[in-house]
Amino acid sequence: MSGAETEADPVEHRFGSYGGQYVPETLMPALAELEQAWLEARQDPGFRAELETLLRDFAGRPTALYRARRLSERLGRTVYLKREDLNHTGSHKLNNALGQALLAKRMGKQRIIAETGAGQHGVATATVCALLGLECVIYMGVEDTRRQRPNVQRMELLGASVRPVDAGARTLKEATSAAIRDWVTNVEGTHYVIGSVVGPAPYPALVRDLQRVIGDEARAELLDREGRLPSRVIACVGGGSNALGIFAAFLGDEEVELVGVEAGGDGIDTPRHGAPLTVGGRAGILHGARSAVMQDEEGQIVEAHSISAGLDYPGTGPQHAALRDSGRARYVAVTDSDALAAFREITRLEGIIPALETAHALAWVLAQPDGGIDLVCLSGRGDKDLAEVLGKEQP
Amino acid sequence: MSGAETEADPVEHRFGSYGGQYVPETLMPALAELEQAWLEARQDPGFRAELETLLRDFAGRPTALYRARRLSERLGRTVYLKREDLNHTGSHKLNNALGQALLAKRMGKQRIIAETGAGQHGVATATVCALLGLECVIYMGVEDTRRQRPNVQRMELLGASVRPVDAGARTLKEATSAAIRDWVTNVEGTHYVIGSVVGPAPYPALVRDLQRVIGDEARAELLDREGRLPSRVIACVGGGSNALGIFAAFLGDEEVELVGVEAGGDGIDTPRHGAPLTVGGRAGILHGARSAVMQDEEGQIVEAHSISAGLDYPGTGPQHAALRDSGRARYVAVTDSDALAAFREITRLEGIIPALETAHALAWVLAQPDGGIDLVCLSGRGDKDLAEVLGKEQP
Amino acid sequence: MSVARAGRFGDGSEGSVSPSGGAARIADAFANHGKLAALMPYVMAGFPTLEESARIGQACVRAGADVIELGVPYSDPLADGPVIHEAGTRALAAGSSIGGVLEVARAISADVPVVLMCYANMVFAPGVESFLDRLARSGASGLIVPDLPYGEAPEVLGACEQRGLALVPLVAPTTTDQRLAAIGAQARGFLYTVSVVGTTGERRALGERFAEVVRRAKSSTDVPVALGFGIGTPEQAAEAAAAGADGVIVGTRLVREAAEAERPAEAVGAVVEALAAGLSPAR
Amino acid sequence: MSVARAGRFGDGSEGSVSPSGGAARIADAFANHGKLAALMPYVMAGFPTLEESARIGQACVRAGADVIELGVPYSDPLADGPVIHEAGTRALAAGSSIGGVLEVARAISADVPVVLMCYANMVFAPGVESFLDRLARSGASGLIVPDLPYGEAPEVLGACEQRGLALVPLVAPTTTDQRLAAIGAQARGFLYTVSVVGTTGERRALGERFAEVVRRAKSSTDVPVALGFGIGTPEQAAEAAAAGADGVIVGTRLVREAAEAERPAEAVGAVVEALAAGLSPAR
Ligand SMILES: Cc1ncc(COP(=O)(O)O)c(C=O)c1O
Ligand SMILES: Cc1ncc(COP(=O)(O)O)c(C=O)c1O
Repeated sequence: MSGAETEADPVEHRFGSYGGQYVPETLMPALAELEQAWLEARQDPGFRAELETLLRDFAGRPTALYRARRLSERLGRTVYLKREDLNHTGSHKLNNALGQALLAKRMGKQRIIAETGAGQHGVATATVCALLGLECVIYMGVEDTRRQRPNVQRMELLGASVRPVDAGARTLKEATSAAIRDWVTNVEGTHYVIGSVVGPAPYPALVRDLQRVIGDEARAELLDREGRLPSRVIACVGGGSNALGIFAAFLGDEEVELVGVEAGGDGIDTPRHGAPLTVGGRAGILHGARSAVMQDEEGQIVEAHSISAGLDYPGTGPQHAALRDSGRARYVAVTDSDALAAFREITRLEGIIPALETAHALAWVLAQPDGGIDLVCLSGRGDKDLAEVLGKEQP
Repeated sequence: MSGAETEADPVEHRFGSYGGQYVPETLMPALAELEQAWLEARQDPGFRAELETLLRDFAGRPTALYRARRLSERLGRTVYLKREDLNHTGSHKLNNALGQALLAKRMGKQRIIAETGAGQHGVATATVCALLGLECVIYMGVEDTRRQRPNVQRMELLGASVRPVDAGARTLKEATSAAIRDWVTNVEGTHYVIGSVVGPAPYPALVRDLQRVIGDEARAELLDREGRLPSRVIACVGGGSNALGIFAAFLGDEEVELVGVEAGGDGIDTPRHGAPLTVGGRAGILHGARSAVMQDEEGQIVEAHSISAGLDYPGTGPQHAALRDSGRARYVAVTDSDALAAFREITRLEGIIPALETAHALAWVLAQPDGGIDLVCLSGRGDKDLAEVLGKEQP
Repeated sequence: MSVARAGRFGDGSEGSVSPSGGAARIADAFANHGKLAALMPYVMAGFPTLEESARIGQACVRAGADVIELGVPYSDPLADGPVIHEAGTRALAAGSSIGGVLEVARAISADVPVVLMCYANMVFAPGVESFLDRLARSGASGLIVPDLPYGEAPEVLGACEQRGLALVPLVAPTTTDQRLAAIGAQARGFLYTVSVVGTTGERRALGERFAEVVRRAKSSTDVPVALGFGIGTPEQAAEAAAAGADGVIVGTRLVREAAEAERPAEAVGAVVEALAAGLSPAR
Repeated sequence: MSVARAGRFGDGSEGSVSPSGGAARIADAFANHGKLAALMPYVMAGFPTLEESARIGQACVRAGADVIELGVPYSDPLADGPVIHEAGTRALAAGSSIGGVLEVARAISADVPVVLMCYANMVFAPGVESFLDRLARSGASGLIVPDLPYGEAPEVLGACEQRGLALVPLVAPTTTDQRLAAIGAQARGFLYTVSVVGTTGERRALGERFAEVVRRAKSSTDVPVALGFGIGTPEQAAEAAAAGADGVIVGTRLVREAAEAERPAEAVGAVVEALAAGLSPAR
């Protein structure tokens, strides 16, 4: 959480023409309550202190900023990795889950629900629920329970009940829909911990505020160590929370290029990808917000495809769509096979096994012929992906 | 690495009557070379700076010191967890592997070998070999390759070649023997990164010096936060490196009780355990050093048994034997089933999945009716243990 | 018009209809049903097929339906429970498209006012104006967008007004007094009152608060108040009417019938007949 | 004495033997073998059984062995390669104990000097004095402890001297000049010179440095220099002798023979005979 908010800063509902609150009426009071709670909590020194203490002692923040030795050497330029893989539970997701769970507790909600794709947000949520003694239900597509099995086991050991969702492509989109339906039904005692900068307002702003710690830490430390800002900041984009978390601190630094890397799947010239920002086209509404969405001409949402469960999502955060339109950030896509190759390469080169999601950002960096200082958000560790990667043919 | 060594401090070969160098003559020059290299390196500001930088940026140190919220509440006293689970690769093992690999590079060795039980030391070693571009061979008992499968996958992705050892009980003891045999054969271009405070001198002192960062960090931060020292420091003991790493900083603080928790297996009244310090009896020689060892009356080494691969070892570090004899530290044992119960309980209570090894230390803490401030070394995370734990009946 | 005869679902030939008085037509239906409350069956267009769904709608009309709520199959129906979700998925898999849905609307709206239940993205995807033009041409009288709450509605509301379509808003048991007043004032055609906190689906009993919900809804608006979500039996329908609801919406119960029965139109018609009997003043 | 007849392996009845002159007896063997070098077969006691290992030892003697190196099965033999490791494991599984091993020593030492090859923990476990007392009583002449390098040896060395046992040290190709001088000076019986960097096991060719290793070893000590590790053929034995080795130790080759042959003693005897021929000055 940045120290920059003041009473005057509203929680954004819109980012240009994107965002909004396209949800069943039943949820509207809960969204208003959440927004109000966040407005108050972020001003409350007690809340901030508790969150900061847990981020430090429980999550292990600040995470390291690592100048990648062999990668920099290989590329002939400096590459820094912001090590969210070292965050407790193995990804940036905990930053958000921790903040939201504290907020839920503050609102007196005893039951927490969440969706998860890669399982990292599910594990993070189950973790904070264990820590705070809250009931926890996680929705996860059946396909994802298969390809991210260890995370299912972790959630269950943490005391969460994992509900496999057997609809559609059985991945993140359906899990999110199922979570929203649960919320519609149980909204009165339940808080929905959405896992990315998506969903109806105030979520995109709330999750960004909670993830902004990534960028704030990295910016300060890099300035301290290099005496300058990075030339580029690169992050993978599923819903877009790790990207926005690191971008947020650099939005005002016009000279810093911001690059979001989406899932190219089989290629963005095929229908099998997860790159709505890169592909462009008509905006759409998904899970409560207007943003870049994969859809057909009638407005049916199209299934995404990505080897990485965390990027396997046809939507994206509304602020990203606005950043794209304004030109402040640009968005590119990396295919499954390039991501897999980068996963293996970075592992061998640096002794860091990145999440398959993160491997998309790394693949893009590996492919750039030049640049100044690259700052990459290493959003999570790849332990969860071992079976999936080893199941694929060696490249 | 503590700042306390001076040129005058020798690298200890003996701790009371324990320690020594009981190895084939072929290795003696390599041990002398290693000792000399360490004496020089630890005085070399360049080496220290490189190690400290990597510990900070690559490993993510200092690790967090977490005041366990619900555990403290449950026990009615304060329990701090030193979060080595947040260290890169998920355990304290990296501290040592990093230091030794830098040392190997300094000595001009291009090939690294190591033994591993739980796989954490193997992963840590494979990781630093990837980082430094060194060839890496890991010996691991066949039984351990089964029960710590994800770590085998990680090592292989990191580029290490994992050699399954199919002798004896096919666990850590045999893996260590196999690694020593490899070293005897390839000693001239190879450095053996031993994973605990065991083996012939200078290893017990070297590994302790490299792990001492755990205790140094924890002691300083606890003093800072509580204005006092802990009443007890508790750690699990396999070879004993995480325990000695945290104990080392407190050895001079007579008022701080030091407790090492060994693997009780089926119970120390049975032959199936891994608790040579607790059980006592005649000292013995294993893997190059004289220490507490499980052996029969003729001096044959007896197989250990523990549910946790990292504690499944019939020997222990010689300095622990000396600390026991002098009364400075005491050693206790916790059974498989109590460790399993603690694994589940801490996971649910704190949202931290501890390694099964660590769960032994936590079980002991859970069982103490009273105390002042407990400081526990949370030596690693339990992600590697999911299959093993879930394979057991719920308690 | 016989849909089966037309045989050109989704061919875009929806004809031209004057955009006049959807709200008025709905008001008429509420005024002249002669029952304890208007009976408003929900029909999932395209389920099990377009033709059969039109037949179901017509059977509902014959059985006493006063208004038909016509559901548009959608990939991500957040307000719906498993039965309607599944029906929509199957309709899409069977090739249902908006063109076909509007043919069904046309087939039914000759007899009763049809209100389309359609998720927001399908309204916005082709552009609101263009979507509503087609809707108006189909003869439908109104539109319900379950994920378009008050704050997001202005554009669609304005465009509906221009075309004589009633934009029917929803209120829920969780809606605050302040919102209720604003929504009630903006309601056209009727106010869709969600009886329970939850998604669509049958329920053993109506929510504890349902009478209260109806009372609050009625006090907030001049248009009729229709109660929906969870009503499946004649008894529940009667209860709703007794609580003051001007209309009773029955959805999942009928979709389930359509999914399970061998002859969906006949089976649904029979259920609607029973519901109508439950709302008969003679009873 | 026939071991088979004695039939009491491991019963502790090792008799009493005067602790005189193990080193002298070994020196004799080196002085009077009449070959290019003394032939020193390694026999794993207890493998495949205690009885058979005694028979193997006796067969070696008949085939021309000058000194027998008698291996003690151990759980963790760090200096040994897979063949000897496996033989030791099987001997232990078959119930081999130190008592039985010493019976085998007794059975062989009537004819040639026996030097026990035993890992350090087995020497220390019962106490050095007690262990060496038993060893001396068995008639053995010396002791090799492969994991007891120079710096750790004083206690055992002193206790051996008291009992007239030769503590035979090892040197390796990696041993520095300084260490070599110290070890050579301390050597009793002979100096065990490891031919290669590695564990026990057969090798195609002797190490590149082996001649150099022998030369260095000889210049460091007054006792005979025996070369071991990796020697398995008559040609290699002859090569070692030609390089100046006073004795040639053959281990893995014989243990493998004992493991594979149907009649181990006979088979091992035949191999030793061929090795002896390789060392014959007449050749
Ligand atoms: C490690 C990791 N990185 C990235 C993502 C993508 O999410 P987001 O774009 O919100 O950061 C996920 C989602 O599960 C993840 O686990
Ligand atoms: C997490 C963890 N803790 C403890 C141990 C035991 O080793 P040591 O006693 O050397 O710390 C291991 C060994 O693998 C381990 O992985």
